[in-house]
Amino acid sequence: MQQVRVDRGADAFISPGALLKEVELLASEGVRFTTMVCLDVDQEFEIIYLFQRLTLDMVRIRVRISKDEELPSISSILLDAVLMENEIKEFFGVRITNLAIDFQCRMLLSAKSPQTPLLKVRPQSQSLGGGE
Amino acid sequence: MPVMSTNLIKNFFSGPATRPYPVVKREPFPRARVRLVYDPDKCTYCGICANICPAAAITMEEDRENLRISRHYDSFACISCGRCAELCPQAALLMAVRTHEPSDAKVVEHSTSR
Amino acid sequence: MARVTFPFGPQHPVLPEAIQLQLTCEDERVVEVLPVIGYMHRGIEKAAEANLFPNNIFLCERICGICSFIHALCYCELMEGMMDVEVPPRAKHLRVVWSELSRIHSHMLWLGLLADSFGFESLFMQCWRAREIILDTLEMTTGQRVIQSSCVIGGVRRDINEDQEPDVRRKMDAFRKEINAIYPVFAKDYTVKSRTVGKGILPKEQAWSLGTVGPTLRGSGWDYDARTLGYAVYDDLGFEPIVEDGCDSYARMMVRLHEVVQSLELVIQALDRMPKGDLAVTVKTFPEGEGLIRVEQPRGELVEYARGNGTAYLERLKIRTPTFSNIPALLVMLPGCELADVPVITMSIDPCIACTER
Amino acid sequence: MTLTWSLIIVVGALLLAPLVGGVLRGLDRKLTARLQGRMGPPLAQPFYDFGKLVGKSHSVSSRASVAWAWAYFLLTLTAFTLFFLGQDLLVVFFILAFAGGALAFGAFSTRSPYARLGANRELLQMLAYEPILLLAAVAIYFQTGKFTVHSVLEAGEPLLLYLPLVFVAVLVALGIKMRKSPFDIAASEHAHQELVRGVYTEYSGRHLALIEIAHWYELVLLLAFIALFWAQPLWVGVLIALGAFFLEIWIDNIAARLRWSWMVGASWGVGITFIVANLVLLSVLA
Repeated sequence: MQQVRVDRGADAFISPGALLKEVELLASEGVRFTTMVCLDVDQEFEIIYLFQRLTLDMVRIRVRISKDEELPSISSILLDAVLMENEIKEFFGVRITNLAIDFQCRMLLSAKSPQTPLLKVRPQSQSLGGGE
Repeated sequence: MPVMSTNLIKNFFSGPATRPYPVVKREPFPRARVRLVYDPDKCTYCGICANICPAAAITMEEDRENLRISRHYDSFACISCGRCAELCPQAALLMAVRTHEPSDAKVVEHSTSR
Repeated sequence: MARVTFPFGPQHPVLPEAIQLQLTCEDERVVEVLPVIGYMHRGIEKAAEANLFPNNIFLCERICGICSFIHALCYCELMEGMMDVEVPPRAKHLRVVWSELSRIHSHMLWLGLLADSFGFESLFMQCWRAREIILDTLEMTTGQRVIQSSCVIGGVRRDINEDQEPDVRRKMDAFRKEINAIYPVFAKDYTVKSRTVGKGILPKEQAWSLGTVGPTLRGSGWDYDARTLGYAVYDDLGFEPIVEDGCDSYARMMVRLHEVVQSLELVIQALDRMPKGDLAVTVKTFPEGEGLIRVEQPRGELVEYARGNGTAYLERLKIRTPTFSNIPALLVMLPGCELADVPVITMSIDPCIACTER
Repeated sequence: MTLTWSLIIVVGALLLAPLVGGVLRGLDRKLTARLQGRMGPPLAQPFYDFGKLVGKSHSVSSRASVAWAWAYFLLTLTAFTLFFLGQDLLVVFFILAFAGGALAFGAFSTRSPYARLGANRELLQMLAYEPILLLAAVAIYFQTGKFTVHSVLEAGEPLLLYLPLVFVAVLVALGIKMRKSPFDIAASEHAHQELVRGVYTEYSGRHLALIEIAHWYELVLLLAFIALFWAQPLWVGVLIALGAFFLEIWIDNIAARLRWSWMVGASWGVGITFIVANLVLLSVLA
């Protein structure tokens, strides 16, 4: 059944060191990678890993790291995470290590485009609209 | 192999589905959203349209000295969603079916309240 | 012949969008593939943070022209879920009608492009002409052909009234005739079969572990379709996912072909069961907390995540589009194939690069 | 036939062939469009295209490819002239093979992987259709006792009655030569192919126009060869050739492009077997 609201309290918070072990455990249960969401929360990144079970419901794991902390890549266990990890590395500047394929922050952005564009460093003044 | 043949025969005898475009034009459907038509006489410059416009095609500018508000509409930024026409309390905006000729110069429509 | 690297794209007539496949070939055989993306990144996730949250509907629609309605629907359902808005039943039915119509038009477009990728030009034209009926229906009911802009948070903006309903049904009948004429060509034609059967094998286990979604996954024997999760009114319509066991391009093609027929039935069913009532409820609150939604697009499962803070702006909107998870499958399917099969196999995942790069 | 007469015929054919070839290509596009439910371009579209190509600015990727484009054109022209002079069919087909080779070498002389693979496939195509054409000439020799076009024109009865299977094989070769589905592997009629335009990829402007006009000559030459199968009276042969042309368009529209391995298999399997079977049957019955 579709469940839209996410209950933060139900999610497991995991330290970056324990991440690989946890993902390995999940992978052995036949869980596959769905996506990752990176959130820029003040001085920290909160990264949500979303997985899908064989029963098709979701598993969520959360990792909180400080902005200069390193995060191990899970692409050695679940290869298809590599695109999303590259994207997060590119857009947020999260220091993801041991990527299976490292695009060196040139997957979606070019040398001329703004670096780490999704960080909330900009002032809070919002412009209305502005689709492009 | 010749599964496609029946289709080809049908196509050949039913005539082309395409049109010689500039000569023959297709009429848009009555509810098609094509062009935003604006009636400055009805407008109260409330600013709802400028707030709601997802493409920032409509902008309102306040001139505090002369107590005037000017409205600018950039039809090239407009995405023809018709949200402004729906929400306009005065019905000064209307999504019309009227099509327009392609233009080669960018035109921004201006109007100012009295 | 020594190894040659083919820059397949970003501008290539077979590829509808800008993606580059660097194919390393030995004679006609592909030995290595490296997909290069990033030609059309538009920063929609960033723009969504700067927009008033109701305006993001129109932004989300523009992620991809082909599945635009379902992008809007996904965003609206997500916001409604986060704000506990109950959508009127008529609006839910209309959403099903339009999202199935856009699924048909997406699949017909894809079938045409597939036909074109193996050089069957007349079949390509046939598919696109049939698709025109669906586009006309969309224009007639929503006001625009591709970017329908008819979903809002709390309901829909347009209605299919009594005058239009018979017209829509007539168009559906006309379309049924067209698809009945096209179906046997794809399913039975010798040349089509010899170009698709056994090409681009994606074994069942790998289809799961590589994270593929949508028809790519269902063509490998997994019965997962996000519509079974029951958003809009899919749970009332008795919806069953379509599964093929072939694991090859032909199976993926047949999944989509059957889905066109199924979507047609869903449209008719939704029209039959459409209750009277309001089209939309007014929404006065702002999104707060976190929300996650899965919706089935023509290309597969679309995952959206949003985080609100009680203001009119979202803190984060994350959109995981289906092609993003289907691209790794190409890395398995392409090596070892013949160069002549590259277009067919690439098309068989229905790549939507505009979606991928947002 | 006197020398003056044959000269008049050759000059007339040389002048008329681009016109006929262009109109045939226009008809091809119009008819294909109608079979697909489209309006299609005007009949004169190939000539407009040709004019536009000639008017384009000059750009070449390698000088050698220009030389090979000219070689393709001149060799095709030579084959054409010899055919209409009523000369030896074997020589005509060998020169035509040289012309095809020139096209492939032109593509090889550039550094584009598309053109190179296109050239590879072009050579494979030649491998597929050349045996058919040469064996067809041999079959004609068996029937008329000579290899020349003259002898066919002077023979008493239509060849088609004796060589129906050879005719079918020649149709396969025509399909390959016209670059129609299911044989459009080296350079497709339209560019929606993995190799885009294959051997033509690196040509543009007036050199592409040159290749195009050579292609028209080639088309007329092949159709004229098919017309030989019913040379008494010749107008029946012309009708048969036109029929073969429309048959190719029809097949193009009911088939997808297949792989080169299939093409070689089909042309050798069908083409060569048919010709050999025809010859065996003839000798048995005679």
